Amino acid sequence: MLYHVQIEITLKPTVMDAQGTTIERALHKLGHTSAANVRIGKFVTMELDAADPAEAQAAAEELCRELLANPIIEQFAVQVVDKEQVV
Amino acid sequence: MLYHVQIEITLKPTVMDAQGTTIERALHKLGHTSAANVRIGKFVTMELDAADPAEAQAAAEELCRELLANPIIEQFAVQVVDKEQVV
Amino acid sequence: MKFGVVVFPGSNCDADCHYAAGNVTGQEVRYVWHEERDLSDLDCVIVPGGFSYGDYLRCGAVARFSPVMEAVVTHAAEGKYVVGICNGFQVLTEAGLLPGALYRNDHLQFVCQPQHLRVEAIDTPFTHFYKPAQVVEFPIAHGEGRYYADPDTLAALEANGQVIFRYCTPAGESTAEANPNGSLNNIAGICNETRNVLGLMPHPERRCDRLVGGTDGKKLFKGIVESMMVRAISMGHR
Amino acid sequence: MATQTSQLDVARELGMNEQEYANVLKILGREPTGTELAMYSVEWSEHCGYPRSRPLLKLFPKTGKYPTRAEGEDAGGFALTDELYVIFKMESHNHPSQVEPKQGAATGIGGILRDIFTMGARPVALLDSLRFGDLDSDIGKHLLAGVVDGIQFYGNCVGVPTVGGEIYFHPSYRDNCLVNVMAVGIADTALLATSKGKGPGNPVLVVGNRTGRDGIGGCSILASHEFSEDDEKRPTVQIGDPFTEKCLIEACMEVLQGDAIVGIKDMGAAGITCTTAEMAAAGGVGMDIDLAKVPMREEGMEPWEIMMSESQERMLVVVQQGREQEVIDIFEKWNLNAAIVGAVVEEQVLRIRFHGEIVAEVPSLSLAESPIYYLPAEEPAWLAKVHATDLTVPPPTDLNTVLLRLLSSPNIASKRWAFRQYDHMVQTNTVVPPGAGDAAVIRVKGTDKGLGMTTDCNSRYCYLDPYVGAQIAVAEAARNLVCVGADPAAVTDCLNFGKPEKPDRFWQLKRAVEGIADACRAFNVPVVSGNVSLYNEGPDAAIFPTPTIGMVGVLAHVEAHATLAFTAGQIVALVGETRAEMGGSEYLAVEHGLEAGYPPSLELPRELAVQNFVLAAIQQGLLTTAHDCSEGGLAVTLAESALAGGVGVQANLPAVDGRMDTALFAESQSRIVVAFAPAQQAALTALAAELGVPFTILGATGGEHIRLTVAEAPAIDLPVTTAADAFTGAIAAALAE
Ligand SMILES: Nc1ncnc2c1ncn2[C@@H]1O[C@H](COP(=O)(O)OP(=O)(O)O)[C@@H](O)[C@H]1O
Ligand SMILES: [Mg+2]
Repeated sequence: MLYHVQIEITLKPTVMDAQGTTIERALHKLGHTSAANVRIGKFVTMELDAADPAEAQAAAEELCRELLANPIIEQFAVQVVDKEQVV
Repeated sequence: MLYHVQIEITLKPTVMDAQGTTIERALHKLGHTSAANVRIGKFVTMELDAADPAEAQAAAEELCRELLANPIIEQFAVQVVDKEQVV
Repeated sequence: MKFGVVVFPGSNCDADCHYAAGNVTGQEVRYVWHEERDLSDLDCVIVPGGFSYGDYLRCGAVARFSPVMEAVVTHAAEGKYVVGICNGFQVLTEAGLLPGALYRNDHLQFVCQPQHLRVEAIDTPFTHFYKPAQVVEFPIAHGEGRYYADPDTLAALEANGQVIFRYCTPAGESTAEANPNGSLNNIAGICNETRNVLGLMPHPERRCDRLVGGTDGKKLFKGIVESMMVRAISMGHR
Repeated sequence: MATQTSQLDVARELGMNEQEYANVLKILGREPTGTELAMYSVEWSEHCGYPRSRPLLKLFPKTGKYPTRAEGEDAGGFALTDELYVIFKMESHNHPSQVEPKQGAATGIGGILRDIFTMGARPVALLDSLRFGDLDSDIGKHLLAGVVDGIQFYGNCVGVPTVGGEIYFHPSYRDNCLVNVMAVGIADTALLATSKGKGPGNPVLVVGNRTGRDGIGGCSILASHEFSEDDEKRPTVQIGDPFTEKCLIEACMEVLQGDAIVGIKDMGAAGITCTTAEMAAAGGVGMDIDLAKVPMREEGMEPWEIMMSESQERMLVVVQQGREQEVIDIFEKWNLNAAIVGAVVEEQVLRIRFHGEIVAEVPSLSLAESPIYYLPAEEPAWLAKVHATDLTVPPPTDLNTVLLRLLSSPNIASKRWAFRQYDHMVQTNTVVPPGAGDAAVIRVKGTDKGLGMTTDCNSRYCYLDPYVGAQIAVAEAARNLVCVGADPAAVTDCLNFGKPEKPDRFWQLKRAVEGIADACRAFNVPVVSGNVSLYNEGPDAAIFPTPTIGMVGVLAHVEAHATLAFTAGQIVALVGETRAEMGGSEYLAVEHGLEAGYPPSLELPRELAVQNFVLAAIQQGLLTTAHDCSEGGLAVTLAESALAGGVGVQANLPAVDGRMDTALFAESQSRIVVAFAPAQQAALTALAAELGVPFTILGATGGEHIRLTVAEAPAIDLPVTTAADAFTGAIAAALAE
């Protein structure tokens, strides 16, 4: 089965996010003063072949640990969506 | 009300994603040969003050159009989560 | 004595390191293609700057899986020397040869400029020709050179004297203004616990010629050669 | 089957006129297919075929004091030594950058680099000449930030130092920014490659990135039509992949070491169409290509889309029969695609197949030989009024404030904000980095020579008089080279103008080309390459005519070079003379909003004498500090040298017409400020007398103030630090607002 996998990689809360801070400042300047706590990360999507969603989830988490995220500064969250469900 | 907003910004499907292609090739080399269609985008989270979820959604989409996404090559998807629901 | 300069797809300071190491020391230098696995002929491996694999996803993230990196790990475990410069430093942290991580400069811009550094430790095979706390000028050229390590790691680095270069003013003060990228503790370069692996963001190979800016980097390459010779003699005597 | 009228409509949609369509009918003897129409439309467009500007370009001298060769290739150059050949070229990426500044500029860099390494030259330097609307407008900031980001994104990754350039701001570029990028490479003369696709039977390969729908019709449509508010029609922009480009550079350098390659050409506008047509035409052969074999990124691409795609980082390569595998192996080693897509054929026809069907079959020469149009030129009616404008202004009361305003005017202010983001040191050859001299200098490893390089154009002068303005652009470029100790060797140019069908615009183009040609002859330098970008217009008006000049010079001994920085204890002198010429000055524009009158005069013999003097003095080691007078005049020149050295200066300026502002801010040409150790004064004075060059001692360096007098009357007194703040911080501060 082909699964569609979505991975969110974000800086750990303890790591300063200069990009987020800069965007937040820009948003305030544009008048969007209520925007707070802006953080910028990466959004990785891919298709994975797996027997079931659980296997796809495990495989994706493995990829994150191995390559996609750097555990010293980043954390990740994986979501598996059935290929057919994707719009 | 404070809403937690998640924004996924991705390259439009027809736009070349050099990062995605390079990472896909790396994954294959590492033995993860089933990974396909790898694409890399941005993941933005923030808090927005709004009267209701619909207003938060509209505000976030406005931010994307104005600043966060480049409409010429990128597309975005916004999700609003009630602040309390966030883990 | 022989240097090797690793070439990943996307390395772009490989030729500069090759030229500097050879020119300054008169020793043999060869390129090491990233798919090589045998480094037994080399005494010092230089992992050069550039954008290995485009620095896509994260600097150094893909390069560290190249076959050569296994050999570099072995080379380091044998006590031989490894120097990672700029992107090379990033690769070494990704590979776990050096602690911590390097990420986006705090001002979000790539920055290329001459940069003053204080030599924090001279008890390494790389820096023993410098004077204690000597201020040198090596340029920097990076977009993701902000050093980060968790508090425990950072404390250990400082306690062990593993911080080798620190960004500073021309007068040698490590102020916030002298910090070009937001690195913790103004860290510009560190070594591993056994002090035979060095990583630094600034480019010593760009300061080996008066004509192109200065010669502060020469002592680093010369120092390595002397260390290699001493090491070879002591190994031979064993 | 399409009827004749509907095919004609398609042709019109593609930007062809009725006559061109009739020509196609005549050439083919039948109605063209859609793919064929698309092919003719791009190849005959101004962007690819130069049908409107080609007659003018013939005016440029092709030879000069350094030996040249390699006509008809992507880029030209000159012989530096018997073994080394310098290749360089400048190209515009204006319209793509206006739409998407980061990717537009990035792909501009990628394209100009491929023009260099496709000839077997390793790229050693990049320069960028940029023009935007007002810096205090949102669009101006957005475009500047995006373009600089694109240049750093691409240039830094490929490992080629960005060593110079210029940035100007003027409202005429508001809706049409200019992004002109120049690349310089050095080739082993024996290994120079060609783009001729010879040898029937030889396989044809597409190498590099996969082909997608990027910029289909993008470049040609964008480049051949005025901008309109019609956003819907925006074609897909091309995306740059510098990592692939870096691998492509290395693979090409490696493969060109051997002799398996017959010809190679980079894909730019109209990718496969342009390369197959031009390589076949240059080789006097044809090609038989199967598009189904092209590595593709997307499914379901139509043949015409594959033919037109402007996907970046691709090359077309003709390989000696039997040697294809070794070539493929090298590209694959660098993780690049390399696919055999067809072969060279004897018959001079370009035959394009797709899944067994022939989708195009046209005589190969017919595509490469675009029609020629001789367009009417007419001096614009408004020019007489501009010339007649009264330039009398009240004398300024506070000259310190005027100087500070000029130093922080974005056109004069330091461009460090930009070049700090560019790796200008990689390759460890940069002897004079950006900001340190009037031109950049790189050394050539393995020799004791160096290369100086610069880009220049004051488009306000060109607006006031395109002939004189273009001559000044050439003279200033040469002067900038001389100021670092380089002997001007050859020129590349980028002609940025408005819609050529409008006679006033075409007149500007014509006069500028004549000016460049005449000036180049006077300096004995050839134009070895260049690029034309027309249709640079906003909804209201055309841009200021902008014939950007890129020039490369030779330092026989790179040790003998100069920078613009004063050091303490030097004597300061002016080479040349100030005249009462205020027209076109930055002073009048900034202080009085006046852009009128005539540009400063240029007398080529006088200019040459000044340049010869300074060059000889630097070569003889008499001088290590020189800075040419340009925007802002003598006062700004002196201040810039003081700021670069972090040292003060006291100078007394000669009176001109009794007005202090003239003496301080006039932009008379053929002037260079020099500074030297007192011990050299006698030798320099003698040399100046021998060459008949005006040489006036102005004062000395030292202290912490910039103190200028005019005919001994106090004019300016500013702390160096105050001037530095105005000069250095202006651009970053404007962007942060
Ligand atoms: N876009 C740019 N990219 C790189 N360097 C630049 C750029 N713009 C200006 N520079 C550098 O800044 C310095 C000053 O430029 P400019 O003001 O045009 O000098 P000048 O008026 O003497 O020709 C030069 O060294 C030039 O190469
Ligand atoms: Mg200039």
